[in-house]
Amino acid sequence: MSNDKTNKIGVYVCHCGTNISHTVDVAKVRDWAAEGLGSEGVVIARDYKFMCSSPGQELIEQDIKELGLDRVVVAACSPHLHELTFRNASKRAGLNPYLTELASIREQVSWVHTDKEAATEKAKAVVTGAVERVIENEPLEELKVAIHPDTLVVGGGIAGIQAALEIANAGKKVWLVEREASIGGHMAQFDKTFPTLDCAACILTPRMFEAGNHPNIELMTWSEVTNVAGYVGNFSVTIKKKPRYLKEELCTGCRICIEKCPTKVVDQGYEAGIGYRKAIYTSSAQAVPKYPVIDTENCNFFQKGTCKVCEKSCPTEAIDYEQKEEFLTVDVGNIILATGYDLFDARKVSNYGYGRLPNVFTSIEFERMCNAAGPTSGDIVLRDGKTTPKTVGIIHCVGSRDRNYNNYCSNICCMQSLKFAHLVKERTGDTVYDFYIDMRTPMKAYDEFYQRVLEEGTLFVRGKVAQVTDAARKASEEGKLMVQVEDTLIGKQRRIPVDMVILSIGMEPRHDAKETGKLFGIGCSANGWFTEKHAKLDPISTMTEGIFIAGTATGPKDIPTSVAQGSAAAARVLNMIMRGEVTLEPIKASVYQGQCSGCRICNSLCPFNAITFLEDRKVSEINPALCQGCGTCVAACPAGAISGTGFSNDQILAQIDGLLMDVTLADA
Amino acid sequence: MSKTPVEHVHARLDHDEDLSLLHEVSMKTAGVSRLEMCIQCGSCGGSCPSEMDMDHTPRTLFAMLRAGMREEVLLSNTPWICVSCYHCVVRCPQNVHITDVMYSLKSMAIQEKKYRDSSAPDFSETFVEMVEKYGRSYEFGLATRHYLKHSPLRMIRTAAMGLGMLKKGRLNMKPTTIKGMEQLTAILNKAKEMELAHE
Amino acid sequence: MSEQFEPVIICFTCNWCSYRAADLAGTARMHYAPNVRLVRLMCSGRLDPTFIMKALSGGADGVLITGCHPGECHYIEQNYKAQSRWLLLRRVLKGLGIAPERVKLTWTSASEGTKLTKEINSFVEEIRDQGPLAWHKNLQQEKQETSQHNPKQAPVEVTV
Amino acid sequence: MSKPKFAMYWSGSCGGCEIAVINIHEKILDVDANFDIAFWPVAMDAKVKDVEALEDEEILLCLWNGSIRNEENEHMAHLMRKKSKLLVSFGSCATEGCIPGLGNLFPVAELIDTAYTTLTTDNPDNIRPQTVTQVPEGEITIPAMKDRVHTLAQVVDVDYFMPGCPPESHQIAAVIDLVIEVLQGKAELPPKGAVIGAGHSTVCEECPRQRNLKAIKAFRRIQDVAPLDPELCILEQGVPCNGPATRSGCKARCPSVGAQCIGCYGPAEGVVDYGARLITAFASVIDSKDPEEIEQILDGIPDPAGQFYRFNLADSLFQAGAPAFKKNEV
Amino acid sequence: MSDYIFYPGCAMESNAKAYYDSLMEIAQPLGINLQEIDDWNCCGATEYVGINLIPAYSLIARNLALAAKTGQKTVLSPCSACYLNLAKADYYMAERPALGEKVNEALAAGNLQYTPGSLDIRHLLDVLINDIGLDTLKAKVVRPLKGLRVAPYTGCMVPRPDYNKRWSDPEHPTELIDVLKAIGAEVVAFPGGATCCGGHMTQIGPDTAYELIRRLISSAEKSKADIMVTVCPMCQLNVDAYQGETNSHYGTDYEMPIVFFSQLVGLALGFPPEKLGFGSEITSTEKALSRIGMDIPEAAITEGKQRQQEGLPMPLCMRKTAKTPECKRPCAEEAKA
Repeated sequence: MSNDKTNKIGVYVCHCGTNISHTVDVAKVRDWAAEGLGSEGVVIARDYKFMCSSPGQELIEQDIKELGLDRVVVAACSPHLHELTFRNASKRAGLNPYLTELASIREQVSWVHTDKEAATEKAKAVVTGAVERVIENEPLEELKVAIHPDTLVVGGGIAGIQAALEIANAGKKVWLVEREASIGGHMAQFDKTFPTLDCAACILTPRMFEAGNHPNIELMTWSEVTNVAGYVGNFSVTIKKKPRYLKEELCTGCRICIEKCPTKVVDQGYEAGIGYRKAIYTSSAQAVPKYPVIDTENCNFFQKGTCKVCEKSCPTEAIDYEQKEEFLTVDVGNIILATGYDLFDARKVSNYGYGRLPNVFTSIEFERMCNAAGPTSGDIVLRDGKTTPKTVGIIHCVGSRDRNYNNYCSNICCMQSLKFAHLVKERTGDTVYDFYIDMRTPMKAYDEFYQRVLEEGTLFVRGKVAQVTDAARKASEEGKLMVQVEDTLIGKQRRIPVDMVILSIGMEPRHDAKETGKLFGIGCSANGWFTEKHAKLDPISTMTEGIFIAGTATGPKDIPTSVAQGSAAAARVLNMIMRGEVTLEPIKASVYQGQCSGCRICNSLCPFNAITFLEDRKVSEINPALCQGCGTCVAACPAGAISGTGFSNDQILAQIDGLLMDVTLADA
Repeated sequence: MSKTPVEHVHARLDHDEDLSLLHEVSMKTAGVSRLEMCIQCGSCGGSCPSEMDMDHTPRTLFAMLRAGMREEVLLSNTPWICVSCYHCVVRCPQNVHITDVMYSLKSMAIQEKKYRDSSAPDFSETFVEMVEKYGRSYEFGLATRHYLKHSPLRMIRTAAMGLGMLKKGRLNMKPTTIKGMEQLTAILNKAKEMELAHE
Repeated sequence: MSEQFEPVIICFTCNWCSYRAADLAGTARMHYAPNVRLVRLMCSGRLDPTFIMKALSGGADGVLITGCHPGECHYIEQNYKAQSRWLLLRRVLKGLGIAPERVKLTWTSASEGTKLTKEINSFVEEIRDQGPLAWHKNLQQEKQETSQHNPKQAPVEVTV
Repeated sequence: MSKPKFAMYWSGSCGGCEIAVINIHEKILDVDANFDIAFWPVAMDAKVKDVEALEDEEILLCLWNGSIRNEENEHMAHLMRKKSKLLVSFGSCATEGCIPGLGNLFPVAELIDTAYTTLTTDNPDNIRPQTVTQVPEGEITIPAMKDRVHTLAQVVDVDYFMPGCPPESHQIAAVIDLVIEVLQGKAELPPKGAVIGAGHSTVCEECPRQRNLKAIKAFRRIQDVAPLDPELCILEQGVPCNGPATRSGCKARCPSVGAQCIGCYGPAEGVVDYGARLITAFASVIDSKDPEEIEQILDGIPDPAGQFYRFNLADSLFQAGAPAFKKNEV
Repeated sequence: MSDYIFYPGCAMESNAKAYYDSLMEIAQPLGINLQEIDDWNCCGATEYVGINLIPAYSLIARNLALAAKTGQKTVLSPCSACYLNLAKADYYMAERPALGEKVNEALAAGNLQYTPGSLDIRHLLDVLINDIGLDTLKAKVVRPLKGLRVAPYTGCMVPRPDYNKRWSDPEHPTELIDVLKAIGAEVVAFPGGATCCGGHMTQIGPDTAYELIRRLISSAEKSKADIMVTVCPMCQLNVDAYQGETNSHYGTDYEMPIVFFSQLVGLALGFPPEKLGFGSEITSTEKALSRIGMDIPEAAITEGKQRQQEGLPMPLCMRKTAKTPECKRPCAEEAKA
């Protein structure tokens, strides 16, 4: 506790109308500050109806100027509401804004307590704590950092493509990194898109092509980010380029190698496991870039050492079996993560029989089946590859809204299911049953689409399907898939025989989202989705400055929202680039190197990689631009060598002293 | 005169939303019932193997609980038809302890003597009576007494089977009594004094 | 005023979760015991055991530590650091003969004003049951004894 | 011109500090050359009344070693304070209570009971010492134990602190050199309240072992780590080494020879509570988020209070364990 | 030899004597050492919980308290209902502390006490698979049951609700299938393997029960099983003893025998049928047994592999994808086999 009598502290107690004064005796608090805390340096204490009003703020400004106050405490509402207001008032009067403290006697006192006497005593303690703390406050200056004009976009799905194009079209350079062999993401697998039923390829391929050929976009497919160093404005990113076993500069994309390759394997990727590809392949004919890759696990040459058919057939001698992975380090100022989603594994819901009952399909399998370029050339058929179903059942919420699997609504499945119902009707004229719990069609033209599907004669059953089974109970059920469900609108169980079942499976965070989060220094929610800086007001920012986020990486979204987020993230990045420099909050940790023993205990504590160990001088150092100000290292340093501005040991210990002053005075 | 379910709901809603019945059942259920979490999806009613003999699906019953339809719920045969197969429990997306709620409803119905067919409650009570008397179940005693009271005809029908069971040593004529009967009685008597209504 | 013991409790809050939960409790006019005084930190990871010791030795009867739920830390995973420190501190307190229950850790998200209110109220009751810690008073009394020491009383001539 | 006066006094401590002073070898002659030794009971005969007869502040430098355990210690502390210009809290006992300070974990009556009833004590009549005893020759008194051990600075104003159990001889020699230089007008005294004869940082600074990122899955006793890697940080090998939190100045004596630091030099510059630094440091490097697993890992530190406060209890925020206050509880 | 606290349950003394007898035979060679709880009482089946909660749980908990007193940790129960009741009491006493406290208050009247979580409650099938192991079992087989087509009937209360997450799948558990394969039997696809036998409905609502029994038997018939195999006394009783009533109710003439898995394990281990309780069934096993009685081949059993021939490929078996290595559920190939 400092008893530095040279301080001149002003204390201002707000009535907040009657919000504070109806429970707290503000005059008593004021008098305590003036008399009880005079020895601590309080030279003036006032109370006022509304401190945050213009006259209230002017009162403070006037006192700072006339009385030469060097510290200000405002006892009012939560600092989350008006800290900035009063700091600015101090600033206008020429006082460093960080020498002003707010004592929350509304949210923490008058609104939550009823006993007037106890509330007043507590308010006094809170004010004392703030006074003791403010004595230890130090003037702080904001930090400014220059921004590198290049941007890294991670993920080449529709959100990433959109973001990359927006930035590139504004004339700034973008590194677009995609871990698959082609950009396009999940959208490239779809047949039609709801609710307008445009063909996904028709609207996506031009964008893919544009991104692949844009002079400002450096496209890096079959590549992964392996390291991120630096901080906002100055990231240094290491990218691993996996070997395609093919010299891109020689490949013309003629596809002869693919044609000649003798090995056919089930395509678990693009074709969702219901189609085949070769051991040298591109995801599709529209792949961007057009270069194939060799799947070494299935390639005869890599497995058995013979074959080389691709090499022999290549007219430009582009095949290179010796190719190794390469690492590339690039400097960027901002990063956009558009890493997308994984699909729920329907095999987990064993009562729906996926994986056991051949004619149970997932939504993504069905997308490929519907697609004219897909394995069945767009024919809707059973697993035997030829029989057209007569009756199809579509099940919503598979793996979603279910505590046994994912406890959230997957957003797109209702519309996806309706789209399937329409497609089945349109192409086969089948009887279609649609099993739903709640029909969620809130976006533009979505409910109209529901109306259309109703009109087309799809039979809707409200109930979560209990099981899909091939165990017949009577002769009429033989050879059918029985969908057993309570039709909740009549309150009876029904067993509906169908030929084909489509499971509308939900979205999941990428299986490696946690590692990705760690790599970029951003967090995941309990469900595993990346956490936004603010779910409503800043949905495309993360807690790490300079790292933005778009699309389904933060949670299930439809295409329009993903695209909008891609654009929004691009706008934020351009905003940063245009500003040229960024201002950072001065709440930071720093190492006093004379005191640092180099024990390295702090080194593994920082999730933002702000702490580095200087091998030559055997001390640790904190990069202020990377530091987010959490203070964990400050609390951990065994030598007391790390201090944190804004929340220093002295400030907090003094505040504790102040908060307990009534107790210690009584003990004395 | 008893009201129709719809009238009953209206009667309730005219006053205020009364969730006391829901809470009462929840409190009487072993473990944490999570009954208030039901989203009326019907995965219970869809799963139930004996639903065809129930007057209401479990889901409907839960809605009725919410609506405070005490009479109708307690008189429902649903809990008595429940075969404790736990299919609904593992499929419930909200992890409601459905089977245990059924047990609670049975015990409430027995306490308030609200059931349409006394056969099932009698069976349970007789079973428990035997257990309380001997510490072990006593199938022979249970079966004879139950059939005599409720379906003497069926007893004749199943006599041959029963005889077969006896002959094959699968039915003990005499009950087995545990040694610690006194201890068990003390425990059960103490237990009966308590109710799990308030926490 | 009734005779019952009114404990004084220092509650450390995280700027992003529990401090906001306290704001929410206020905005929603939830009521809780006035025995708790809040200290705002940027993160529960900032919590230095010194602060807790300072509070307990400086007049508080209990300390409530609050932070974001596991997996929801605003700074990714610093709340786990607070957890480890708390677990070790409890053992030290035990070694010093101080009931470890006087320091409690609870996770509270920004939306859990109700939970925070509940936790505060139940912790106040728990500390009430523990009784006063009176550490500061004890130190103070000894200090007074030391300084009041009458020099006439003591000196013993040491002669060999 | 007469030489300035020097004193050294020994209160509640083991005497190791006195030996450490003697261990400066021929440097001791410099002391004699530059000072008039006014009072040093270990080294030469002198009476308290001789000290009392001195003018106030007549002694220039007094090295006080030992804790304030009994009323005599306290009385002498006040006396020496009055008579000395510079009072140095010398060694761990005076500065932070040291091993005697661990007595603060128990009520004083229990300490006395233990001392007079242990197996090795031949005390068939179960006698306890009395502060006042009547003997044929008259009344004799012995000083009463205080309820707790205090550090010197808790009782009187102290000018400088010199940590260590005992302070390293090379540091003592350096301090003596400094004082002599000051006397000769060649150097200035450090600011009042400073820690002298030690570094600012912690033992790791002087420790030759290799240090890396730390992720600890188990704490073990040093004898259970076989063989201890001679090059690698001891803490990284799972042994709770107090080095990271303990003031430097000893040239990392223990870790350099394969033993973990036990913390005798006390906290680093500016640290409020030594034990708190170790709690937070050790807890921060535990590689687990699961409370149960963490508890298991912590089981590897069987006596955390003893480990963290072996030397520092009397000077810590708590100053004592709860039992020491028992008499204050109704 | 692994030690277990043994809770047989009432049925083992009466209608499921065959289960008891066969278990007693196979325990020794498989290394299962059973220590019966002294003076155990009935678990209350599915009846007591429907009458009065605290007494019902106190009744169960008396057994837990007695078992905990032995100092051993693992309780083995062969009866599904007993297993579930014991596991459930242990689980709920912890989940709902008020219940735990009250039950302990009642137990105190009998000078007993039980701390939830202090015992592992396990079913015989779980112990056989996870403690003894299929490899040990296979090694002990002297008479593989080749040619015997068995319908694996696990029933409800073992894989569901699975409080302690011990089972492979609540809907299509594989444990019983694996055991039966290990002893050389031919396991038929039996979609009703974990559905209900009707439980106590045979007593209080026979019409409901007949339907459930019919579904089971007709499904077993359809899959051309010689015999059904169960792990539960109630299932055995309902399918076996009430098959006649079911036949007369529907005018069918099913003759589907059902035995306990321990009985078949006993046969495979070389014990004579009479020592394993065969002959005590109401629906005769004679015909089924004759399929292996005459001809005891030595050859090892090989699983037939079926390839996807035509059409669209099936999804990968979960066991073969790295993401979920713990999966134990059956895959398409096995289901088809």
